[in-house]
Amino acid sequence: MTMIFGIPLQAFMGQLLIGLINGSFYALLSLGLAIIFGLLRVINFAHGAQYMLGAFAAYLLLAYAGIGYWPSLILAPVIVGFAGAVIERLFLRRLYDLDPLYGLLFTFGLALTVEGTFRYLYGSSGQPYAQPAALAGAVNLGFMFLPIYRGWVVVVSLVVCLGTWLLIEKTKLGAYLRAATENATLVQAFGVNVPVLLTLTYALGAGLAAFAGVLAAPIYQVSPLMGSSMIIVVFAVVVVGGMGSIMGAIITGYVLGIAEGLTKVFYPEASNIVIFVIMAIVLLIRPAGLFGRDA
Amino acid sequence: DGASDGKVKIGILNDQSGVYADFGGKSSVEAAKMAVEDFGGKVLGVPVEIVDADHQNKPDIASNIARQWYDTEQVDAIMELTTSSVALAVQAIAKEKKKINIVTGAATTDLTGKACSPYGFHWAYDTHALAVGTGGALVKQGGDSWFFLTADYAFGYSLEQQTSDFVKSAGGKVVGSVRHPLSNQDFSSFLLQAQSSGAKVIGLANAGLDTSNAIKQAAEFGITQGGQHLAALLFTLAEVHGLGLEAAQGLTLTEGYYWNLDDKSREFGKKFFARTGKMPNMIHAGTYSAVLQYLKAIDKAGTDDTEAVAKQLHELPVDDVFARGGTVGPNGRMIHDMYLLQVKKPADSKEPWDYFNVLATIPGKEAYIDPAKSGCALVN
Amino acid sequence: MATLLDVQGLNAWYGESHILHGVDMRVGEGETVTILGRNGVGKTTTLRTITGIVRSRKGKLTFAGKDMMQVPLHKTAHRGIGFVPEERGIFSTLTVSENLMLPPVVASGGMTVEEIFELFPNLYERRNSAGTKLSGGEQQMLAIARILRTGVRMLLLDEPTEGLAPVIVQRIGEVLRQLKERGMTILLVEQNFRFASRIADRFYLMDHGQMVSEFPVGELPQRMDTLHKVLGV
Amino acid sequence: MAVSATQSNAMPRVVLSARGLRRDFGGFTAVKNVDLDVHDASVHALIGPNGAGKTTVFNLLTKFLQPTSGTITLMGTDITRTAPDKVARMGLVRSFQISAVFPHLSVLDNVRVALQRPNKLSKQFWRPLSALDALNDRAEQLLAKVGLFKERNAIAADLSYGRKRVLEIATTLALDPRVLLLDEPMAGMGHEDVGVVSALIREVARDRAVLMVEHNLSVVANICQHVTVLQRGEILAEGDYATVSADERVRQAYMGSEEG
Amino acid sequence: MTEITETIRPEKSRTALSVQAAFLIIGLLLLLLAPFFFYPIFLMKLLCFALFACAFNLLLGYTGLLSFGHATFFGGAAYFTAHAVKEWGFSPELGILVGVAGAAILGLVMGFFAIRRQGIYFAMITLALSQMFFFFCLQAAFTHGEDGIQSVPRGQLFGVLDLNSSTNMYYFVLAVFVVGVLIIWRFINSPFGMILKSIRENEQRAISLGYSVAHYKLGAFVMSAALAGLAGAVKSLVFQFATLTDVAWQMSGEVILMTLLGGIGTLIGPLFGAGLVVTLENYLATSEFPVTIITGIVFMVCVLIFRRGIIGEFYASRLGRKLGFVYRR
Ligand SMILES: Nc1ncnc2c1ncn2[C@@H]1O[C@H](COP(=O)(O)OP(=O)(O)OP(=O)(O)O)[C@@H](O)[C@H]1O
Ligand SMILES: Nc1ncnc2c1ncn2[C@@H]1O[C@H](COP(=O)(O)OP(=O)(O)OP(=O)(O)O)[C@@H](O)[C@H]1O
Ligand SMILES: [Mg+2]
Ligand SMILES: [Mg+2]
Repeated sequence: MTMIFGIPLQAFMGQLLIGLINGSFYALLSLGLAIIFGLLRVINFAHGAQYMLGAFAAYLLLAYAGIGYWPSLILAPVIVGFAGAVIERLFLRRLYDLDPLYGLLFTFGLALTVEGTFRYLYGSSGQPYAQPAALAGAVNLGFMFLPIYRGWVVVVSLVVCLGTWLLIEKTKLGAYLRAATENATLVQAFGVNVPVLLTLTYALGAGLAAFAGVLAAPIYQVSPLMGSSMIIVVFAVVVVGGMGSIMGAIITGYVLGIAEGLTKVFYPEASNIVIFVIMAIVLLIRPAGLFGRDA
Repeated sequence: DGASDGKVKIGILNDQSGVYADFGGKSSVEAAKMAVEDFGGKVLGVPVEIVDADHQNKPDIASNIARQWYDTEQVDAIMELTTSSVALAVQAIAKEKKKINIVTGAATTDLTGKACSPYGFHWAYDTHALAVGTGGALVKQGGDSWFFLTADYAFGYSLEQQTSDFVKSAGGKVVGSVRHPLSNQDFSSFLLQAQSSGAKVIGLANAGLDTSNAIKQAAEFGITQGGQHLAALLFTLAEVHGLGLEAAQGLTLTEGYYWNLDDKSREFGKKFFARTGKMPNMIHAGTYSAVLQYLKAIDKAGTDDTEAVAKQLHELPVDDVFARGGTVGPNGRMIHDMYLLQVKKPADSKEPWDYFNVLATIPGKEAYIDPAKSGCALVN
Repeated sequence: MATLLDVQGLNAWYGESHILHGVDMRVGEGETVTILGRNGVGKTTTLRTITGIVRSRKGKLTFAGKDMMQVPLHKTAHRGIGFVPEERGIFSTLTVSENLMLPPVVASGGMTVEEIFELFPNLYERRNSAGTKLSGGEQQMLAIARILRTGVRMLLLDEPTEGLAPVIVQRIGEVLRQLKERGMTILLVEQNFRFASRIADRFYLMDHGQMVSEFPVGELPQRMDTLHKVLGV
Repeated sequence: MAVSATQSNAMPRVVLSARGLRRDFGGFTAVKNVDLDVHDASVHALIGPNGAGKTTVFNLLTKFLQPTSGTITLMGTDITRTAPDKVARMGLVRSFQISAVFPHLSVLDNVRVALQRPNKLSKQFWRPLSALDALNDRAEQLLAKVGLFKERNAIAADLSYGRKRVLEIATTLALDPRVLLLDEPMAGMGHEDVGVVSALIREVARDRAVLMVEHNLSVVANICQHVTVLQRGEILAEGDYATVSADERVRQAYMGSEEG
Repeated sequence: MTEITETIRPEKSRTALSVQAAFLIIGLLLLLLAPFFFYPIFLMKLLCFALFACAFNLLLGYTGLLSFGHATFFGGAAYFTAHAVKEWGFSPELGILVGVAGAAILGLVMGFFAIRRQGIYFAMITLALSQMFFFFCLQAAFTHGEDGIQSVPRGQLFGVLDLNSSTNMYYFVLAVFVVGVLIIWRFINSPFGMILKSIRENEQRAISLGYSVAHYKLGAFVMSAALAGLAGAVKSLVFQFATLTDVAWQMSGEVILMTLLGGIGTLIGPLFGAGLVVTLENYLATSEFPVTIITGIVFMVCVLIFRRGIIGEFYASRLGRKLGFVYRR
């Protein structure tokens, strides 16, 4: 049998694939985070909470309205995105003129409140959510037994990431947004309704997080804590990718997912800090992150 | 000479809003209140009062509250004490202040070992009992080769260590193990390693959401269908409920209590359910038992003086819905039977919360460390 | 000449500091008017208040006969006012072409991109580099060029020649004259007196947040003494 | 306009020099083959069309940018690889094209921050702030010189743009640098300040070297003994103002039809 | 960011100064008498957190660097001191020294990586590095994982003062707190502090004036880390244990809340912020309200409408200004 670094090639391929699947979640989450940061200069600490809300929305839609996975995939992000829009309109908007750390602190408080509320209502041990019947089962790839649902996650997240990137980087909308980041007043003086754009942006970011949440619901426990355990890692991904760089966030998400997956095989004890170690190294060599523009 | 201040006050100190809130939480407070009511609401002619606090998993808050309770609020005993750092800190304070504490929520055997106290008791379970139950008893059922998925911190190590000792002494073997980070979301990497190890049993030496996620993903990767067995080393009814039978079926675990064991326990379970909306796990029932026993001890001693009550607690047999024929060792360990349980298939579950088949009963003497060997300085 | 911009008793504040104390001025359709004044008298503030960027303001402000006081900032451009700020406001995350294409076209009659590049060949050369990687002067050109595309009726220019090489200043002067011929209305704030005197029809002299005098270009020679005193020209 | 050269010695010594300076940004070369000698006790102007590379040369000389190739020597020491703060401590201090003050400090404190540096005071975290009062006289003197004395207790952010530039020059002078690099010091200044600052520059240049970028040609003509014209990153012409302004290429690339 | 300067200026009136002196004396008196009215452990905890918040504020309020990893120094020092005292039998003062030195070294390492970036980048880097330290503490043997280092002896201070008496312990903690605040006060109102301020205002300009910005920032970072460590070290003696909660990132969040509540950039604001948070936590522990929800709401309200914090709002109020306090944006 062919061996790679002392493990069979087949197992290696399996682990690579699994890393890619996790990377899909990192990519989706860090994409949303990068959009919100890049365009609103807000470090969205509530991103984990919004991810969790997406999963919970799916669960609640099923439990109370009998709405299944497929409609939820659209509905939950819309609901969470709408909630995000409301938050932006009512609160975040007042913080744009201030030092960005106030945005960070506000969303931190928001995350505490939302997670606290769900913990209070639904306990901490989580809720069950089954896989959609159409994606149940698994295929034998020869080197591993791949649950079909996981394959779906990889495909759909790639599509969504690329679509979002195109939307932001390749359209006029993207130019407005990036310009508004730097000098919103001026862009407004040019005749662009910046406040509405910013609201939509935050809603988009929150919606992406919720989308990742719905994707995660059949894999992970739908628990109030699912976001907070993820958020810090995702922050690190965004820092490595270069804050505000959207493509950077996507690519880094996948790459670090794989890096983490491989660490789980070769040196599992380090798998929770490997991303931070990579971050430290990257920052030493390229302070702006892999894809970041110089500050 | 009766109760010193015209009142007997019991404090339930635990996590009510954090990760362990389902484990004990507010429901433990309810269990304590049920015990007081079942005892008649009074002891030695004075009323019994339950107070409670949420320590938020922070030992300094717990320590602050414990001191304040003992010093200024005439609390006579503090119970539950989820999380080992909290339990150890409060037990140290109780020892210094010569007050009673009874731990039902924490797992560490240190409470009745190195850190034991003449006034401290450990009631519902500990890591040793879990290891004996799941590790030892399961081998006898044929699960003789093991692979561990271990949370990478002291609690995980000690569960793995103790369990593999029992696996080996029961004639089984450990074919491997992998350490995963705490609060890990994705277990597929580790599960693949476990899968390819070919072990008959995959032991989950972790807790809470980590265990839930591992079980859920094991189902996804077809691990149980492939003939391997999952054994959770610290898992209770509350978490099985959160996971659902679909994902949890076939899982084995050890608890000191199951509501659907017999009529007596069913009756308690239903009463508890009526008040909390869920069936009790071993922490809830254990807290009920601890409060009840504490009141019995005061009654027997005729006083709420710490020394006298502690003496009674050590001597009185424990016989209630939680423990049948339990005894308390000189190190404060309450020794009672444990049950090896297996989660039913969805089709076999006859009613809500009907989750377990009892695979075996582990006698208390086997389940718990012999006080003489516990390392507690009070035992000689 | 029909009045395009009419300002009466305009007051403005930054936080608690009162900067404009009742500015009165009007600009006719197709006219080029220059505001002169020492540093810090409120020239920039006047432009920012007219645009609506400074929102704590009082007074009367009409453009093309319509009240502008209640118009939200993002609608001013659509009414036909284009603003070139003193600090230029080039976006670093956008390329030169993206910067150029950024402001939405609000009316027909603006210059085409080809015309603009012809006017400013430097920009054409650097069209794909990041906006703020341009030199100071190139940024100034870009800032003016950007507005010319949108088809606004009136340009507010804040010190457009600051930091520019004399050739460029001349070129900008020519451009402004060309625009004027096309009927563009221009309100200019300028320290470069020589430059201003070549293109303006009329002057306002500003001091302490008010217009202290007003005169047409023809009166310039007899005013030189006063200007000398006030501006040190 | 005549150049009022006040050279006492025939040949003042070179304090700052660059040889073969080059800087690429990606594929674009902003500066190439620049040889530059800045002499003591003189004002040297660097002029050229926008985008010619003047600010880039400043950034290279002060080490805010690393040259792609070439060497820089400051008073006999090679500083091609030295950190910018070190270069400043060696006596080469610059101002910025976009005004750079400490906005929330008072005008006086802005100057004191600079005065504090050569005094070793800046590292002393155990001394009270009043230790800095010793610097007040000097600071006020400097402010008086640039005409900012009245505003000494104002917060820098509240100054108008032009006054900020004046403050920046005062702060730069406070370091008593050997070589002073001024990037468009007069840009955005009112006419009254232009006069004051020109006089000031002329005065400080009596015993130090000044290199300045300036588009105001009358200023260049008045106070600069030496002029270097850059175009597209390369030196187009050199000499005194009369020579340079007579050069047809310079007129075409930079000055246009009019003069001064 | 809002900044409040407390520099005493010569033009400040005599009366203003004496009012402030009076405030100071009354405050000190209250602290001296407090143990007769409040539960001493509670007060000690409050003072430890207050010092922690003051140390944190040294960095945020005066250099504009928001660290999201200060738990590392607080909790790290707690572990070091607890270990030195319990396992090596060190005296309390030596134990504290070990803790402070350890925190300073951690500060040096974390600072080395973090000060290269500013603003939110800085915050994220400190957060990530402190997560690494958290995982280290979780796995390292000497911390005893989730059990923590328990039953740490308080011992005899300088061999004479028995710290097991809670009165003695309280006055010791109070002394440490006062000394700590004095150090911070001196530090920010020093020539060095002036440079820190100017770096925050305009880093490029500070470099061009010849300041090696990295050294100054690192200096402030290490100072802040060491003082946070001092707070953590003393706390481990007060409670006689050191546990994981003190190095978890939630602790870093909590200290931010305290500072924000009290007033960023005010010298004594964090004392009030800490007081409020600690009281709130204790109160909520026995109330029906879920703690995290309330904490979260407090955070949001604070950021939205109470940005200057208790002391900042007071300074900026009419009364505060009349009394001669300066609040500046
Ligand atoms: N954002 C602001 N906040 C507070 N005061 C300001 C602000 N901007 C400008 N000022 C003050 O308002 C006054 C007018 O400023 P303005 O910028 O309008 O002057 P100006 O005439 O354009 O001067 P300059 O020729 O220097 O550009 C000045 O005293 C200035 O200090
Ligand atoms: N960081 C950079 N990256 C890429 N190109 C740059 C960078 N900095 C400057 N340039 C380019 O180098 C050229 C020279 O710029 P520089 O700022 O030195 O011009 P300048 O002579 O100072 O002009 P001005 O008089 O307008 O200030 C310009 O074309 C500019 O676009
Ligand atoms: Mg202006
Ligand atoms: Mg320049």
